[in-house]
Amino acid sequence: MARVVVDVMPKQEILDPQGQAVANALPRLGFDGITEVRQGKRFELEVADDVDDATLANIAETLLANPVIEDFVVRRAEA
Amino acid sequence: MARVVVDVMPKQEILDPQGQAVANALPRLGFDGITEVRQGKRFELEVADDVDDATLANIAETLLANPVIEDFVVRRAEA
Amino acid sequence: MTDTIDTAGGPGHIDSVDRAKTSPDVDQPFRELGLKDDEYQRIREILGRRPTEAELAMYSVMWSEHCSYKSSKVHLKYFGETTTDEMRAKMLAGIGENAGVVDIGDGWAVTFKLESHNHPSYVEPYQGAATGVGGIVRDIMAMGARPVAVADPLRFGPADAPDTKRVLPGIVAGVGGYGNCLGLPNIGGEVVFDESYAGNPLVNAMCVGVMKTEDLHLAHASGKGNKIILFGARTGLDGIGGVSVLASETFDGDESGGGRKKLPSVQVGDPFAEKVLIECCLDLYHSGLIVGIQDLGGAGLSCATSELAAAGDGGMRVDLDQVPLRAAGMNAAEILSSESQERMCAVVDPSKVDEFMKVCQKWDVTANVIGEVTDGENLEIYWQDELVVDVPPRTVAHHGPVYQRPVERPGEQDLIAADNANTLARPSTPDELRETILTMAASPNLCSRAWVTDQYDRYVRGNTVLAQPSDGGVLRIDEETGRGIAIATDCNARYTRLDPYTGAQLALAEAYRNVATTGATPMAVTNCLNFGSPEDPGVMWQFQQAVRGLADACAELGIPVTGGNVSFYNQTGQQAILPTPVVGVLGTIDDVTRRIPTGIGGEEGETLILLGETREEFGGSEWARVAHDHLGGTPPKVDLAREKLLAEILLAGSRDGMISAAHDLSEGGLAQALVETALVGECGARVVLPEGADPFVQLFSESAGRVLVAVPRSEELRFTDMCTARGLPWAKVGVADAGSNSLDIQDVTEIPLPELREAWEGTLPKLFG
Amino acid sequence: MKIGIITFPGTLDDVDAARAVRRAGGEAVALWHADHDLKGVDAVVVPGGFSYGDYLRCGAIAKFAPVMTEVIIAAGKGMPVLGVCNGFQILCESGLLPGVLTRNAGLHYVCRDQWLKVENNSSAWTTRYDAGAELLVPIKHGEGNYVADEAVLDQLEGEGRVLFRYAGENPNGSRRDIAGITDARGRIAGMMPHPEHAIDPLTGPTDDGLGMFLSVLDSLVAA
Ligand SMILES: Nc1ncnc2c1ncn2[C@@H]1O[C@H](COP(=O)(O)OP(=O)(O)O)[C@@H](O)[C@H]1O
Ligand SMILES: [Mg+2]
Repeated sequence: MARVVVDVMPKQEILDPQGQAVANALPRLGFDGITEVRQGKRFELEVADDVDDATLANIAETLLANPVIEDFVVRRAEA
Repeated sequence: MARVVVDVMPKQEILDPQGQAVANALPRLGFDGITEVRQGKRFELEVADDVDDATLANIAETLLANPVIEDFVVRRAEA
Repeated sequence: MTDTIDTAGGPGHIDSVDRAKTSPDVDQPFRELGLKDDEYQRIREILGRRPTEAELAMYSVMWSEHCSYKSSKVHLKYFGETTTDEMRAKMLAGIGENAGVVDIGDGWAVTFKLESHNHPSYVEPYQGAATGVGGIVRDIMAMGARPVAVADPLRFGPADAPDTKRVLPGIVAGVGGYGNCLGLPNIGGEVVFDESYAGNPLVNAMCVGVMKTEDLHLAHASGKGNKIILFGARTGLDGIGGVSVLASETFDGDESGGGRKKLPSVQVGDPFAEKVLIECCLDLYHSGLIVGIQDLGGAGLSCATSELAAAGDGGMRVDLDQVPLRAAGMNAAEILSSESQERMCAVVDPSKVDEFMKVCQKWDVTANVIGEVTDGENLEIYWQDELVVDVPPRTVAHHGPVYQRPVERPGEQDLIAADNANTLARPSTPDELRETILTMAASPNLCSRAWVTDQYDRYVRGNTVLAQPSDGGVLRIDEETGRGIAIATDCNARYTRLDPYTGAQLALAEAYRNVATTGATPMAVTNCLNFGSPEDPGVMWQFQQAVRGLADACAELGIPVTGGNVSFYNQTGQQAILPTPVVGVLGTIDDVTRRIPTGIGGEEGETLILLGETREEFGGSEWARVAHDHLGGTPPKVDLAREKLLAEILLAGSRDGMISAAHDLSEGGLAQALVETALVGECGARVVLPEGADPFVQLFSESAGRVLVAVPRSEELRFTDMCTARGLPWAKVGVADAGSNSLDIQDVTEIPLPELREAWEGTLPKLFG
Repeated sequence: MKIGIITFPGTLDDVDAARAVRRAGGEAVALWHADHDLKGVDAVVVPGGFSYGDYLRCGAIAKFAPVMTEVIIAAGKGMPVLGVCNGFQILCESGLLPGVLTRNAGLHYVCRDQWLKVENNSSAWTTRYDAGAELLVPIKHGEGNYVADEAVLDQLEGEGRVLFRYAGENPNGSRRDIAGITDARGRIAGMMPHPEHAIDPLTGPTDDGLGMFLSVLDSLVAA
């Protein structure tokens, strides 16, 4: 068993209304110095040892992210 | 300027229907060997250098996460 | 890509007008941008030089099929030619404006329009559908109206196809996600499954807006010195080239086509930004701060600036450096083509600019003066102090190419027509008929749409009087007087496939009937004409026939087409979709409290009366599809005079309290109408079919011009006398039976309502979770 | 009696809430998110919608609005406050009510007519109902799944602070079928269903929701 983390973030050139909403709220709450916020998703998967990297990439690409608007990174986390 | 990552995940004891839905979809799509999936949020912040860790923790705790149901981790990413 | 100019931006690298004059031989990537050789030559002739890169970007998007209507224009003219002065009498704005506007009385005007967002919704279902809703809502706002409702006619591949599982939930969530967040009740639409939409779903979206007649705003930039203000979201790299992609043959290669950076062709919507923009616009209108206004949709600033300038009386000067950007390093062509959502462009008197800005600040909406109206002739656009566009605006906005595409009736139409559906093997025993009723009720095209419509807010703003599952949506407009409107959208593309002329008329007839079934009076028409490739003469024949059919039928019913939209290139490889001219009808109702509900059982003791005539008509029917996967023969006959009479009877009946429920008969015929009216009303019924008639034909034929009405027993005689006197065929087919909790069709079968409900409601949740 | 209706950017049901207040015989007073005072109102309704887009977490940003600071102070002094849908989410995020509303178990936004059972008819907002009565009221939300830890749930039930439960099918996975709750004093109420959309059978399923507004007006008159 391994823990795998998949980070899915909106592409840089794509509008990110969620991150935008946070970025706009921060100064109103008195937090300055944060110039940009982007919000994405984080998936944590418990994966059997025989699942290979290609399969994980495939899962990320077809199910967890839509590559048209999102980038993703797959990492095997240290247990 | 530093990049800060805040990972927000549903607490272990809280039901996570979104992660559950992904976990259920995987075998249907022919992906086996994934026993558990949890879905959370990932924030990437561009932060001025004078923003200290306490402030970042404060932002995470009061705004980015709801501690009743979520855990969070703040990391300064290598540039 | 061939050799091209250095587009890297930065001073000295800008492809200015001066530079274009001195470098006539630069090789330009016009083909990658979807322009034909002769179209490019025409641009050179208009300008007397080669276009700059920014000009080329503008012409290429504005001359795309989607924006220029180059293949459809010659046919669409027919709508205007067939609209009489009498039909035009209530029209305050029509074809040529962002959306049609009709006067509904008491000083109220209603604007409505349908648009397509098909291809983007296939690539990114959620965002594609969401931005489709966002786009049509801005069209309505640009007329000066408050958007008050949306509807969403949708078409998908087979319900059980894996790709439909990917596409449908995302599209439904996107329509809901955007519309719900805007606070617009969703009061209608369609969900249709057919093999031909696999790989090419149709996402059409309708928006309805309301205003006082004096608030009508038309898009034009007149008055020298007036300021051009861009307000709303910042401009980013979204959907660059999207419009040419939407409509061009290069759909497959869009991500890297056009010699551009690898940029996504889809846009991401921000419904919250749009909600705020709506309130901000209404505030601006009410404060009288606007001379002209235009939404930014397909083709972004290229479209907004050229259309505003073309509709005005002078020229316009725009400074792109004043456009607030979201991305670094954008060049002029990209700023002009960006399809960033949630933006509007206003023409404002200089003395009102400060006040305008104050309203925007209140709503936290970014606004910048980006230019002004000039007394010149041209649209001049500057970027980093260089003149990068200098064009006669009408040549961009209106004088695009016009094609007389070859039109040819395909030979196979005769074969299809000869493949008579009335000869298919039929159920005949009571058991077979019972099974057919249940199978039909559970089939994807007839089953309950609740899985979809439950994801849409139909209550917000508290004026929704009827919505799903009623035949038409009804909205209260005026709380004092009870005045309201009704809308419906329809199209049975199987009929259109068999005979596009008749099919389009049937689509209109059904939408018209659906509006009338709510107790409203149909008034005006919009459409969204979804077809395959215009370069296929067979498709062009379908298109031409559908336009003629629709226009002729509108003339006969006396209600005008006030606007619409054309979507071509809906095909997967060589396989075009079924020709799908979606028709939307708007009606008015002077007192919404007399709207007619769909479910029976509202009154103690109701008689069920079938209005209209039932013939043996199975061509294109849902039964032929479900039972035999068959599409052939001829569609049901249309009788528009009959539809008109039917509408008048429904109106009179509802006015005088003679009708307590009504449901239009369409796909699935009488059987399906009975199932639905009983389940919606949670009331059983006893049905007696006409003696001697074939029960199968009575139950499943799809003859047009029929409505099932429930009449309180005390009104029965008065109602049937009225029908007889006016020459409308009617037949008593049964009674509502609150005690029975079953649908009892005598001599055929009795089915308990819970069993029917399980069949009708179970299908979509089982398929989509 | 004046009842304030708060509008945040993105609030949607403020017009409905105001209509409901008027229909019940009260005076509806518009309050803007940036206001620093409550204009002398006797009670406040925080209506539904998507305040600031609700992109982060429902209600997470709205709780910081200036007007909410005033609402929190006034509520502390006993002013009746009702949060409906997004308003309920905001009251939970602000700490005026315990727990949190999470994504619907079915993962879809749900708009439908829902039966509710009245559990508590002694709060400022529910005296017009009979205990045990069933009401038919619309729900419309994507995040209405009420979550709190077991101790909080036990406490809510033990103190009779559950106002409404879903009758029949639970539409969103809420713990213990909770549809609405109140604070310990019975002044602050939060609920996912929309009573303001059930004030007239012409535009809603019933007029069962009107009782909420009549109740609070009663309590204000009595006070
Ligand atoms: N099928 C059609 N029938 C009638 N009018 C149409 C049709 N298609 C487009 N139009 C009209 O042509 C004009 C241009 O349409 P369109 O380009 O869709 O507007 P927009 O620029 O807002 O997208 C509009 O007034 C529209 O109503
Ligand atoms: Mg437009």
